Amino acid sequence: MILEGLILSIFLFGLGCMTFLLRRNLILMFLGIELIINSANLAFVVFSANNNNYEGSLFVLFSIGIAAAEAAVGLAIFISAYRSFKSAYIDFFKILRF
Amino acid sequence: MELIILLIPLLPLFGFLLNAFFGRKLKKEFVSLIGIGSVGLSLFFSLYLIIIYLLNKYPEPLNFNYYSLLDFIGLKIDFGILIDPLSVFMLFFVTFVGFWIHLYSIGYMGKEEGYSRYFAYLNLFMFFMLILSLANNFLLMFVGWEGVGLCSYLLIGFYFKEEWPSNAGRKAFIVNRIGDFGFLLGLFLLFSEKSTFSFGDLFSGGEIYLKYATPIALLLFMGATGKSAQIPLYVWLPDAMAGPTPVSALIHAATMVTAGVYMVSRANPIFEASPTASSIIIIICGATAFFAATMALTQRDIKKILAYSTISQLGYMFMATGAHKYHYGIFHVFTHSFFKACLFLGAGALIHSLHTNDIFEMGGMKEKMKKTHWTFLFACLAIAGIPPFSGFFSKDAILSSLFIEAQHKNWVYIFYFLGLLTAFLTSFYMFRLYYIVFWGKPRYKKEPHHEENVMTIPLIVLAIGSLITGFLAIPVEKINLINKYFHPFYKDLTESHLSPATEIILIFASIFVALFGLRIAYVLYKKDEDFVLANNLKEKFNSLYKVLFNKYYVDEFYNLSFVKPFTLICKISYKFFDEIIIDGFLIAIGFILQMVGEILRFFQTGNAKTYAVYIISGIVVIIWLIL
Amino acid sequence: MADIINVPTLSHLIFLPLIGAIILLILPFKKNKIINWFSFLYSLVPFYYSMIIFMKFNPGGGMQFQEKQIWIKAFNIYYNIGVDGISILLVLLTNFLIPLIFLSSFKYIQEHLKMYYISFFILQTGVVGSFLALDMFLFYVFWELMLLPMYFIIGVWGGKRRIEAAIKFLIFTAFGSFLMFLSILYIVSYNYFQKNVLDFNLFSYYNMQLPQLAGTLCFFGFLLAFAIKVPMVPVHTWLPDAHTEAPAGGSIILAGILLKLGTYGLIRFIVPIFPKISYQYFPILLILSVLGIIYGGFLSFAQEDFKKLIAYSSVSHMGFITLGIFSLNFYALNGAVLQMINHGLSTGTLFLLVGMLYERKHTRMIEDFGGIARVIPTFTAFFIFVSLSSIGLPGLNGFWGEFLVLLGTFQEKKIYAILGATGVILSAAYLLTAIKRVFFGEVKYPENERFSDLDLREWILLISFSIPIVWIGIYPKFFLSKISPSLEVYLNMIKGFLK
Amino acid sequence: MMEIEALSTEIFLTFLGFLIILIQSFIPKLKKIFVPLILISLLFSFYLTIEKPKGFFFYDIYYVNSFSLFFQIGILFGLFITILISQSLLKKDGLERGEVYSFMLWASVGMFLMASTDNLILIFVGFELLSLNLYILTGYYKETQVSQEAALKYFLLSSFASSITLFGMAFYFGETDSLTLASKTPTYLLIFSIVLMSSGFIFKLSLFPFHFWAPDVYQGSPSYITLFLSTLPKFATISVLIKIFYTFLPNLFFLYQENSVKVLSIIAIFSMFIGNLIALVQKDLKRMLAFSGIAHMGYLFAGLIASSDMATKSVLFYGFAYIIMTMGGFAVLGIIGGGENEPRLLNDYKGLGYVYPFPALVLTFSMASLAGIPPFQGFSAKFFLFYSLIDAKLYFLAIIGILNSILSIYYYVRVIYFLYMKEKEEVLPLNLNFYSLLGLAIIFVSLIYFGIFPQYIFERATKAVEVFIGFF
Amino acid sequence: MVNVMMTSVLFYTFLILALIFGLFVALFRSPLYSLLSLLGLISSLSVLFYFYGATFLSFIQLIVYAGGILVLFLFVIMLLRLEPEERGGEHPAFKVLAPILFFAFSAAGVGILFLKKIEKPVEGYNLPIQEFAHKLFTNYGLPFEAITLLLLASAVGAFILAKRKI
Repeated sequence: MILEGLILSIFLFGLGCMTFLLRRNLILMFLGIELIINSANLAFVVFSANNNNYEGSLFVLFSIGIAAAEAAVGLAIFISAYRSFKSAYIDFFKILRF
Repeated sequence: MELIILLIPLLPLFGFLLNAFFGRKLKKEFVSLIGIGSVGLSLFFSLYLIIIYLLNKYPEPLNFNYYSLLDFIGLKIDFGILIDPLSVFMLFFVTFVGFWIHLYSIGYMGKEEGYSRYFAYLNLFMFFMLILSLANNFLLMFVGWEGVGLCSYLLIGFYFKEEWPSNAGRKAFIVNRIGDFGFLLGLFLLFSEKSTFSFGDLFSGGEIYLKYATPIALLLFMGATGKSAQIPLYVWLPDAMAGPTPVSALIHAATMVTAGVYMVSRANPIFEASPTASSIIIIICGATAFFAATMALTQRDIKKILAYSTISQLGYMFMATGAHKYHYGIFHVFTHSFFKACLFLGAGALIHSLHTNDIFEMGGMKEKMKKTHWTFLFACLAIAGIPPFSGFFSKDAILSSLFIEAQHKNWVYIFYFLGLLTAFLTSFYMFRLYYIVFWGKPRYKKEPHHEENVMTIPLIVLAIGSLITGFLAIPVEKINLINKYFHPFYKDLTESHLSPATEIILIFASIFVALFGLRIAYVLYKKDEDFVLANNLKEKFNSLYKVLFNKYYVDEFYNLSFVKPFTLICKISYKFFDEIIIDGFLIAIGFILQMVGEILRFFQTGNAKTYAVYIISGIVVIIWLIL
Repeated sequence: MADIINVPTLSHLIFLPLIGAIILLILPFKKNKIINWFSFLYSLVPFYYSMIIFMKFNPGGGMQFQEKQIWIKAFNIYYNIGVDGISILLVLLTNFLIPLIFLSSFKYIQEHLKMYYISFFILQTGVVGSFLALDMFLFYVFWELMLLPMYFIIGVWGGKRRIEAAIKFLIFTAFGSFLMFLSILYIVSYNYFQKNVLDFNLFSYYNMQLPQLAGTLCFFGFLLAFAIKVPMVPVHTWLPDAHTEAPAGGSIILAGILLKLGTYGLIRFIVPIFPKISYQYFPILLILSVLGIIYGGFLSFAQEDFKKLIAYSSVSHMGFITLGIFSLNFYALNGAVLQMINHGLSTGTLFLLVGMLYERKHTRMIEDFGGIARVIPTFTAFFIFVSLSSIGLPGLNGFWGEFLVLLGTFQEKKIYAILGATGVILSAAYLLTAIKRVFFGEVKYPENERFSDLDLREWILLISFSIPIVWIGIYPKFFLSKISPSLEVYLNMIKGFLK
Repeated sequence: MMEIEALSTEIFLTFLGFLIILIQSFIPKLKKIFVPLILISLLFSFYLTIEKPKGFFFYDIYYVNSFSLFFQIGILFGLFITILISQSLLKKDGLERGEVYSFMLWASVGMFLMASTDNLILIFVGFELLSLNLYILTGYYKETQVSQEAALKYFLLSSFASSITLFGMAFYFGETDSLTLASKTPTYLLIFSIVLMSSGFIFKLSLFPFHFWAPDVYQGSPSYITLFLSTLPKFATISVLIKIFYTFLPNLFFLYQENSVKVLSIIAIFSMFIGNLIALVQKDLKRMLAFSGIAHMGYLFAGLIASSDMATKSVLFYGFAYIIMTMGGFAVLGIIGGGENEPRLLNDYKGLGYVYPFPALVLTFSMASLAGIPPFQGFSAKFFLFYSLIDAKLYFLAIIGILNSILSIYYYVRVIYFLYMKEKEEVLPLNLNFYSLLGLAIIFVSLIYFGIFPQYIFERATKAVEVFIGFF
Repeated sequence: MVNVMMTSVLFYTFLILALIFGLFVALFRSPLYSLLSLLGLISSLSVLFYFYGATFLSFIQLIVYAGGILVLFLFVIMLLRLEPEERGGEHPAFKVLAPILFFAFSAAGVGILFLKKIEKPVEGYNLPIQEFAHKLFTNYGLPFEAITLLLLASAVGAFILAKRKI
């Protein structure tokens, strides 16, 4: 049960990365990040159960809070960027290069 | 005494300084006064010194150390003066001839630009020449040695407005430097054996034991070949005639070029220690004497003829030293300085009045320049070796010493006969010159100037000198003053081993060749006023004539084999090694780095997703690597 | 306090120029004339002080006027300075050249005057500091302190290709010195492992016992730094560019002083710190020195640019110095140290003279002159005089250095001396050729007829340079007696190490 | 009460931020007092920080010791300069609003927390507090697309990296059953977790292969943000990395020495080379400085790998020096130049050394210092660092580092020659006022002073590292 | 026994569901679908949390994540009226790289996991909510305060960022 949870968490992490790489839409990329955060949360919880130590779960609380804050700021940045680029696709954000 | 001796070289130096710094603002009279006065004073002092020295009946050499140039453990070099028979002898004729040539210069240079510069250089030359003669160690001698080279450079290039004098000066300096290179190495080798440069320490014992005697002697001789224009470094001297004629007389005939002979005589124990070196000297200088004489046969430039004759005569001098008769070498230096100076000054007078160097543009000067003619004739007779002129005695002494040498080195006979042949040639080309210039029809274009007294007085003095100086060495044992004079100095070397009969035969042989040369010249150039016979000969032996006229193409050969390759190597090392290989290598490195930078830049695609790829793959790789 | 004012200490020599730079920076001088004169007069003060130190210097006294003060405690780094026979003349030369350089710049430099003098003052601090430092860290700091000012001098007031030249100079020098930095760090840390003391005192590292490979690498690290500065073939290519493009003052200081730092470093650092390793490599180094002499001569001969010619002649002359150092002979070493001064004087003056030519006609190409001896005879006379000193005419300074070097080398390794002596011929060849082409012959260009001969300022400059040239030429003992006791001690020390 | 005292600076700064926002919202006319107010407060917080009682607080998750104080003082120092410099730049763009200062202050609070705890939660929260404020700061300037793009990239990548860190922390927790950084017997999972955990921090340090954001973001953000972004976060992150490495590297060395050192060295070496080589071909100064920053972090990371006492001291010193040098560079780039929407091209700085002597001088000195030329601080820093590398027998890294330093000289010096050795074409405007002048002066003085007398800071660093001696 | 069976069946069901939703998040082109998959994922995770005994967290997960954050996302998607990504609009390299990296990472992670000796799971572990809360407000009071600051900053920041003109 522990192992399965951990494997899931690793897979989710991988999927999060994959989302980040596969999708061009900014929001979807950000969803990938959320996926990673969730995988971390899962890992925390699993380990918490495994180690019989609730500190891990405590971290989850913090991480959810942080994710919320990040989402707020991030989405604000997206909106602002969308306004100036008129596009939500990451491959348009290529002025700064080389 | 110490001070007086010091004053002898220093006075010309003061003269130089005054003329160099203030000369341009002074009147010509003052310049001449300074130039001649300083040399005159030093002549006066040296006469004083000589008289005292002679009156003292050859005391021990006097050695004065004024101050130390270098003072290390095992290496002490003093600014010191050595007074011994040899240096006194040199001192005398250097100051004497020098003085008269200074005087002559007033007339000769009177209208030239850079009058004060000329006298400054000349005084500087006197200073260095005196240092060279009086130095009590090799290094100080070397100072003088290089110093006279410098002055020669400056004076050859005196007419710097034209290309070739400055080229000639440069050539002289560089060729001399090549000789000095050998000289310096010889000194180093000597030092590494004896740990001293002082003549006193080295030569006072008379004999010297050296492990590397032959290399040392040869290296020193290399220096001498440079300075005294022997094969293979003689090439500068003909070119050096680009300088004003008095300069040629003083430096390139009378004094500086004989410095090599002086040095060899001075360092005689070293040459004594190496028979091989002596033999080599005879060979080289015999060859020089002969070839220079042949080259003089066909020249048209009066000064060139005299220059080749100088080289040839220098060969004689060296042959004497090679035959261990150093005093005869020095004696020939002495007599030669008079008659060659006289010849040059005479030539100078001709050039001065005719503004040409080509003997075929002169002719018939006998009437126009009587004093010059007579003095020139005297000097010609002297150089041709016709008794009782001085050249006869000195040359005969040399030839007989060669003959003596030949008695235990049989091959030297060749050089004895070569010497005789050279004497014949000398006589021939000198009288060729004489007849062409002074007899026959006038071929000059412009009317010659009149003779000036300032110029004729030195001529007369020197002519008298070339007449009488020979009597110092009458080839009779008892009244041979030179032998006597140098006896304490060269000790056992002065003795003759020839029977009187042989000596007389030798004397007649040399008189005969001299007269024979004179006769042929007479036939070719005096009797036949249009030189028909001479021209016929020229046509007949055209190829030989050309070779001789072009001096065996030695200059061309040197140019092709040394100068051109050298320039090419320089160009290659700059254009190829420095600019392409070394700099190119660095540029290539810089370029490669830049290229790498440019390539790496393209990983910076600007797409955030690419960056994420890098990040994730980085993490994966790190994990895989660490575990 | 009275002591500080009355007695010039070595710190005065080091920091007075720096203070001068700060004064210049702060004071609101605007007029060029005031800045010129202020800098010139101010620079006489260190010169005066260094003369006093020179007079008080006791030749037999070893390291003198030492000052030692803790600087960075954590690394046991000291502000440790002192002077001995090896450095005293170089310090004097530096302080002698700076005022003259300033004087020479009065006309030459018209822009950014303040910065110019500030650069020179900082440079002076760096140079004098490097000569005096006895602590490796301190030495390195001073050594690198010279980098930027020199870069500025070349880059701001230089010729057309000044920037490339400046960059090249900087990269080369920095390359060497950074590697030296690494080597210093390595030997310090090695020492720390051995003795458990952090120590940057130079003398503790004399005869350093290092493992073979590391020792060799460190040796090359040091060597490269100094060899680039000297410069030895084949790392010399920065020099012609830097020399050519630098303003006259820059060339003078570069030739006169900065190159000497390289040879000074060879004497002070490489040979004593790595006696055995350097002994192994002496043959190579000697070959490189000889190569420098000959190759430098070749290169000089091939030049069309007057300044470049003199620059390459520096390569050749510096070859003599390194030859003297690496032949490890008493005379040669004396000659090398003397030759450092000689080269500084004669080549410095040559650059000054070329600078004066440049002031008259803004070109450096030999082709653009020709026959100007008639127009400017005094100038020509001085030029020939100084060239002769550079050629090594006996009776002028250059001779004694070359002579002693060759003499000493000959005692040790004959072949190198023989090869090295060819440099004597070469130098005559290229300099006289250049002189001939520039000064003699017809006046090629009519505009050259308008050249003016020396003015008072130039007279003063040239006379000031000529005095030591002649002085050393006719009385070298005066200077040699100051340096030879130290060198004797030094040489005995090295020979002791090699036993 | 002690705990409040221990946290006094953080609290003070937090409330200062509030205050400023409040003033900005309600009495916008008082804008002018922001900078003096903050400066005085910062001076006061210097005092507060120094006076902090030492020890462990808040159930031992927050400590005040010489290590954390070193960072806190350093951060305050950097903040002080940042605020001095940024005022005139903000004003020029008409963006001078209190929030900017507030975010800077709050970001500093985050950094303070990161520096003074071993607890992963607090580290992460501090880290996020920092990052979040940085996101806001980078997005603050909305005039140009570039700055928006920079903010977006920064946000995306940084939050991506920090989520990886979070994931690593989870595994760390799972393996060690604790949320405190402490020496543990290494297992594969632990290493796995440490790699993941460090990656977020390494990302902040912009080390290879996490460096790609840095040039884009530095170039796109306005100078005053770059100034802040490129220095202080890195400095604070160093503290975390030191803790991580100090805790684990010795053990890792013990077990997997070859591999881990190799891998970390690869990171360091690649960072140096990539930073320097690309900087070599940059035309935009800000971008060039960004790449040079990557290279510098490479050197610094080499010091971290050595993880000896000496090396850590040197790293601390280097970090501090890096703040000053880089700030010098970016400050001048902000001060000389048009609006923030214009690029800082090397070509535009032609001949400006004579037009604006003092700022140009500061730029020159900063470049020289970055290049590691004495007597500037960068040199002392490099000296300490390379000495410690050799001391730790990491010769290869030291040699590579030196070679890179040589390489880097070229492009640093290029800036100098553009400033002084080219003819000026057009003159960029200057945005210098009293505050920025003061800021430049501080940079100027500290570049030289700490270069010649590094003793003081080095002693502080020594004391800071002494905290860790027990850890071995 | 049945209960245990039930739990494990449920557990595995949600496990697989989570994985599938995760995959969906990655693969859906439409933002909306993707977001809804994330919602599904988060819900399944919350169930899983429950199984791991973190009841409190499972609720928090639902409320805050699903109810707060995702709604925010939804709001933005709606606001910007984001269309589904068109096909082929991007570099194919990513399509190749992404799965490779995914597998490489997962393989490494899972491999490492198998190396770890997993102790027997604690049966019926329950988050001791009281202690949890106590610890949150004592030991972790400082981070908690910091989070408040963080949220405040994010609020102010989001406000400022989203404004058209400052």
